[in-house]
Amino acid sequence: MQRELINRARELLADGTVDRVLGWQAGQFAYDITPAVFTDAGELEAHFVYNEFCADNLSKYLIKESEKEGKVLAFLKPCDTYSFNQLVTEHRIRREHVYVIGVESYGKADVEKLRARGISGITGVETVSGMLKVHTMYGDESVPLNEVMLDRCLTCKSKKHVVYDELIGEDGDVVADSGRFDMVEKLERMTAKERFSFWQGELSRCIRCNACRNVCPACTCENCVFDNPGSGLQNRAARDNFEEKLFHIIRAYHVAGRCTDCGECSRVCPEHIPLHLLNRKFIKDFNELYGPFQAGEVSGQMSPMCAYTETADPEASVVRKGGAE
Amino acid sequence: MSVMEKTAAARQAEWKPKIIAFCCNWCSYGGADLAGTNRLSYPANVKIIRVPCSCRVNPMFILRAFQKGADGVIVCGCHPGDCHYSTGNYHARRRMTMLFSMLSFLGVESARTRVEWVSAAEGARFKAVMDSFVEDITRLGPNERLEDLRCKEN
Amino acid sequence: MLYRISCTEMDALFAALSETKTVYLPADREDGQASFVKWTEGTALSNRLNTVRSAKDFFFPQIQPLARFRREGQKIEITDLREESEDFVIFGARACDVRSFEILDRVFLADPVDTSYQTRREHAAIVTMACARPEETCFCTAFDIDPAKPADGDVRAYIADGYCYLEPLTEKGETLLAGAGECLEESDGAAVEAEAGRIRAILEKLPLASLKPADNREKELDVFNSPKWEEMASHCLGCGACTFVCPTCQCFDINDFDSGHGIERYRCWDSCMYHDFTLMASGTPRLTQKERFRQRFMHKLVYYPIRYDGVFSCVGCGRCLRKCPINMNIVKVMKELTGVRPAGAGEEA
Amino acid sequence: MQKIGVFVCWCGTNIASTVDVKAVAEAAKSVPGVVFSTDYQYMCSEAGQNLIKDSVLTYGLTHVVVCSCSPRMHEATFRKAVASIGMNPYMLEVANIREQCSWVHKDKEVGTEKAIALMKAAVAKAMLNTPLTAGSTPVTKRALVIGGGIAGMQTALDIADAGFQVDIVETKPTIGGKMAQLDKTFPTLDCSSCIVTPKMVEVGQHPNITIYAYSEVTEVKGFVGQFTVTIKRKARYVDESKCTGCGACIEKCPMKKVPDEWNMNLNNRKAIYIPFAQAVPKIATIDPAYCLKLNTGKCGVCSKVCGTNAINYEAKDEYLEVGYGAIVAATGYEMIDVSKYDEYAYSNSPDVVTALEYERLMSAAGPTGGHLVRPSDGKEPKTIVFIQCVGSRETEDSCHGGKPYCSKVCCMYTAKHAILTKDHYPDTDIYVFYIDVRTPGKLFDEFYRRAVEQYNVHYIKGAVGKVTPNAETGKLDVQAADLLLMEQLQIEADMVVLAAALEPHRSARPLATMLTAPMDTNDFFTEAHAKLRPVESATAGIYLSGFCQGPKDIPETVSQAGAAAAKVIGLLSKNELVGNPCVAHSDEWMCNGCSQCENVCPYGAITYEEKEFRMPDRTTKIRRVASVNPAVCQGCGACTVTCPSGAMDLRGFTNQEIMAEVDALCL
Repeated sequence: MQRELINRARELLADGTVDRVLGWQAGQFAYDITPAVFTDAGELEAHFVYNEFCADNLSKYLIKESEKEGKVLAFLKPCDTYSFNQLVTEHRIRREHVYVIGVESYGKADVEKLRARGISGITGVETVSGMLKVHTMYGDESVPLNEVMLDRCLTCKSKKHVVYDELIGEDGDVVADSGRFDMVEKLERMTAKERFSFWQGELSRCIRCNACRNVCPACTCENCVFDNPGSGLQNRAARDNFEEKLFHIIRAYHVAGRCTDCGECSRVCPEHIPLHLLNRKFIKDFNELYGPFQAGEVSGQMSPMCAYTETADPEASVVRKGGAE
Repeated sequence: MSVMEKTAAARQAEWKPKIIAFCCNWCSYGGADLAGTNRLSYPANVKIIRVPCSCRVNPMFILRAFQKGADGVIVCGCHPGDCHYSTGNYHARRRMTMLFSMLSFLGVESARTRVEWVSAAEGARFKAVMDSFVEDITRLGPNERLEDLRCKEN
Repeated sequence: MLYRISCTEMDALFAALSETKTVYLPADREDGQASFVKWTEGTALSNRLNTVRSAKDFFFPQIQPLARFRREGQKIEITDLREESEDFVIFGARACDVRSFEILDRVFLADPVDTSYQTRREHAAIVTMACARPEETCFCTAFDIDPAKPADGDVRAYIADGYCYLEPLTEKGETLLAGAGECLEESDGAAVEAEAGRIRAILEKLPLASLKPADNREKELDVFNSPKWEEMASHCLGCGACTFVCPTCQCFDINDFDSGHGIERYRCWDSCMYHDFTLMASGTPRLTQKERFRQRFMHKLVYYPIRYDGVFSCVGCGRCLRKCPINMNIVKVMKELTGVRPAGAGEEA
Repeated sequence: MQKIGVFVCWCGTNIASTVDVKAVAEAAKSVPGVVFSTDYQYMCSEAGQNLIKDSVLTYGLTHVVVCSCSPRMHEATFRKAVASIGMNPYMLEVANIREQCSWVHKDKEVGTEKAIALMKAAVAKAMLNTPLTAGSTPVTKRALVIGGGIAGMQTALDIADAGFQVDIVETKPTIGGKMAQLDKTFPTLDCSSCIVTPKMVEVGQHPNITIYAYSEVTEVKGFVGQFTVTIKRKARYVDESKCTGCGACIEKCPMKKVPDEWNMNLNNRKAIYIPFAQAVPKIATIDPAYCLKLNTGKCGVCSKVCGTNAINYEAKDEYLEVGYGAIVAATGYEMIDVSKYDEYAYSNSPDVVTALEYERLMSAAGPTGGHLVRPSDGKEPKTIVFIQCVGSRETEDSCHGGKPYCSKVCCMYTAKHAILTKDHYPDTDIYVFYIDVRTPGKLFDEFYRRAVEQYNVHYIKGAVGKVTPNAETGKLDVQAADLLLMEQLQIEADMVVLAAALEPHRSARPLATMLTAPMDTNDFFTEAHAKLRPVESATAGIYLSGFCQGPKDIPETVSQAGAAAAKVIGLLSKNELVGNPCVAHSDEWMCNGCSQCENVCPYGAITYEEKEFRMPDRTTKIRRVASVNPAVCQGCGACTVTCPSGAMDLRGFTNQEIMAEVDALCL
């Protein structure tokens, strides 16, 4: 796969279709991949990588990249294409400045899950027929890839590329039974008190590093309300547990209807807070209350947060029909 | 004892729910006025904030109210179809539904938040709504799950 | 003097220490990571190499209230919220984290002394745990830290052969262990020496074992003007994950919070990676992420050494290597600045 | 630095009996920012207003907070007062301590405590108030009236008489509307044509009125004072400037079998036609659905006989763009489709007719020349059954999904039909089945009683269950119930007349969308205020005339038409409009161009522009940013909440102001 991507990128650079290539660059170990822009074949050959750790959603970088002159080639995984469409909808990406190559992805590995299993001193990783062979300073370990995949990949909503100029590898389908709302449902079934203590436990770990916000392709404000002294919400760190909740509620609310459920927020959280559950709650509510909606499925869609129906929308009291207090 | 001292003393006495009601200028605020004109009494701990339309109510305002110690927040607007701006309350309905659902998801008691449609003609309804909301909140007790402890007077 | 206690009896040790002091130790969490918690009966010492957040929190917490202002009519009443710390023990910090305290000390204990930091430092006893299982992200040896035989802290500790070995390094350490009473037994150093030897052998094989920071004190401007910053910073998201997990990052902001009943002034961590870190009325002088990114690493690798005799403001704990959302980190920067490009790229996966 | 003055009103005893006003004024003194506070018996009185004004001048107040009755009552009064001494009126806030405090709380302690809280909230908001100035926009001195019925004509005439240019857009080839189709009018029984056709002529000849007949509005842009309307002039295939209306073409047209909608399709007309003799403009129109030339390419007779060469088969729809200051909707009504009421056999028998068809059958200009005969066999009917409320006043569970409202005119026109029928054919038996007979109106009940008492019309409170055409007798078997006598009735009728519900014209809904004017669920335009602004739409610059706002008869329509005209004249006589300063505005530096606000704006007040910005690093950058047209924005605030960065804010109700109120009230 990596070879194919490099070859195609070299061709497109050579024939002038694109001027730059946005992809992933290898790091010092197998897993520490960094997004990068490549401008010539030499750089591609030396540093371009596509492996089971290329998790970064590159679409957000296209905001800046597509502002520049010329055309940029972007490799997008199925989930990334949803974010891309959504950003085009929001006029944040100049579509005509991007050449999208959809790349196949069967799920990315989570190095944190390897570590949680006690695998440490990782020096190299290979994938052999669904098994992740991990070389460590303390010996080799073999783990089935699907046991250490990123949570978001385990509940993948779609393996389909919703936008591309060309595809490398197979295009998949929307996953009907992704089970991505299972955890949300589990929480919904709890009492309010249980939910409260669940979230209190999770959110109290938040260090307000803003990684979730800054990685989020839906968080593209010129100046976030949490950085703006005039907003009344500016805050550097949570002094009280109210502020932890405030930040995450408002953030989820602001991206509601625009969040494509790409899962980057949870992936990058240093404290492993399952932030995607907040976004998924909104997505689930939209689906149930206002009809199925998938942000980024098509560019130009109107967010259900901006829409309404006169008679079909339930009253807000519908919320009270949920679980016990 | 001066009224000032008395009111301070009354504040100390025992917990009384603090309710913030956002009322749209055209219907619900008028409904509240009508409740007044008709001398329909409702609990004094309901404090009204006038907004042009229920769609002006930002989730930020509601969270802010809870942060600052409100025990319940109610948003009142024109009945669906009657919005002065024609569509404001439809937007408000969705926005508040989503916000309240999220608050409930985080474990905040869902009865602490409400949306009610009260027309400028419904003074009696305004009173009834406020009575029932205050009753709900009184039953729930002080808001502890969504408050900022720094804002408690100590 | 060297003491030991069976690993199965650790609770007795913590209970004894807790009689006079609060004991904090790294404990495992459900998500497979560890963090410092206050010991209560049954809290087990984690085997994880490191906690998510560093131990600097004990002295330089993320949020610290400073003062409260109350206004009554025309009068303003000001209350100092800083308090004298109580005695506490940090049990099981790693050598890298403990070395970071020295780096923070140079800043916070220099004139004018940060009194809240100072009182916490004075009341803390630190038990430094040797690293039984260093990881690929470790590069403390680059900064002359010896995780096989930690030199910093009040007590140095090892876990080996089912025992926890404790060796006081300071008077405070001796007093601390003396307070542990009956549960400790004296021991010879054989097991400890063997363990240190075993660890050293591992350290030599670490992928970053050969990493050495370049002394660029003489080349401040050259490094500052290096064209490499542009590329290195080009994909930085501008979040503060690296800063907040870093044991040596020390920047803070002071804010006021109006509770309605009064105003609380507090300080909290800030990050030079944030776009508004240097925001002033006239705007910010660090216009793009390149300047912010450069600032962070210039500070750690050039400015701090210039100011403090060549000491780097990094302890090689590896947290930023693990936590950066895009895996850009100080090691990659150090390699770039010494002209070494990361290897291992470009092969067929 | 803010210097706030707080003025606490007693409102006689209205406030003072439940609120310790002195304590409120005293409490204000310790609120940061307040430099002066006092109380007075009637703050709204001249003396009270002077007290405010004097204090502003004496103490150099920058902001004023009045604790009094509802701002809905006297905010304008107090704002005017401070404006008179040069203070920006938006520096004033009102704390509602009467309707929302003293009148709803009985305990003085409680009332006082709450009044103090409300005062503090108002101070907190006032503290952040900034001077607001309304922008102004020029007014295009031309009005558009959509619909050329009696409502539209009257509105147009009144506006034109005041000296302003008016255009009428009418979808039909002629103006005149439904009234021109009526035979007589109740309760005076004067001839409808006789009174409406002179009006049509007056409109046609008025120097200030332009009629765009056979035309439609297809697009409306702009806002009050500055509308730009696209008018589609449907191809008549007859050059309006050449046609003299001589009728030669009609005479020679071979296509004779075109249902004549003017006569409710009771007879036929030609493919080229003038709806009726008095049509204005009197110009022939080719019906493209039936014209042989247009459909088959053969014929062309009309072109040959036309003396002025007015026929043009190549004509195309034309589009005009015209600027207007005001738009009046006068789209009128139509009858509901009664064919879904199977029980009345409308689709099965030509002798079951709607009231409007009956009107044409009675009319001297109608298909029968005014001779009342059964459409089926041309015989005079001897027994006629009138059924009231067909599709009106239906309840939610009714199976036909008719209208919940009363169509208002049916009771009276049915009495008219009965009287006229009896007048001409005294031996006719007439039955009227009604739910209620509603006759409020000048001389209305007298008229109805004449039908019952003088003309012996059988009014039966009851319902018709079924109308069955009887093939043998050629009559209609009407099965009905008399609800007063509680008995079943069988009537053998010659004709059945259905008083079908009237509904807003089908063109009203798409028009409302174009105008961004609110409508109710029945497709009636919603008035800006049900009592006080009945002829204005909530959308500024849009006015309502006639049935499109709600069911009404001719005199009511004419009165409303005049009222709408008066409002339009008031608008057009201004050279510029001063807007509402409490409008949304976008901070262009914070806007990221996502367009969400544009999606929720009900007025289309937000547009996006690509603008060049000089960035802090001294480069220039083209950014897409939102811009609010303050003349169009009505200040609802929908956009402010949809904007995640808070780039969009609402003047007069800013995020900060509202949060300051929240903070103060939560203390």
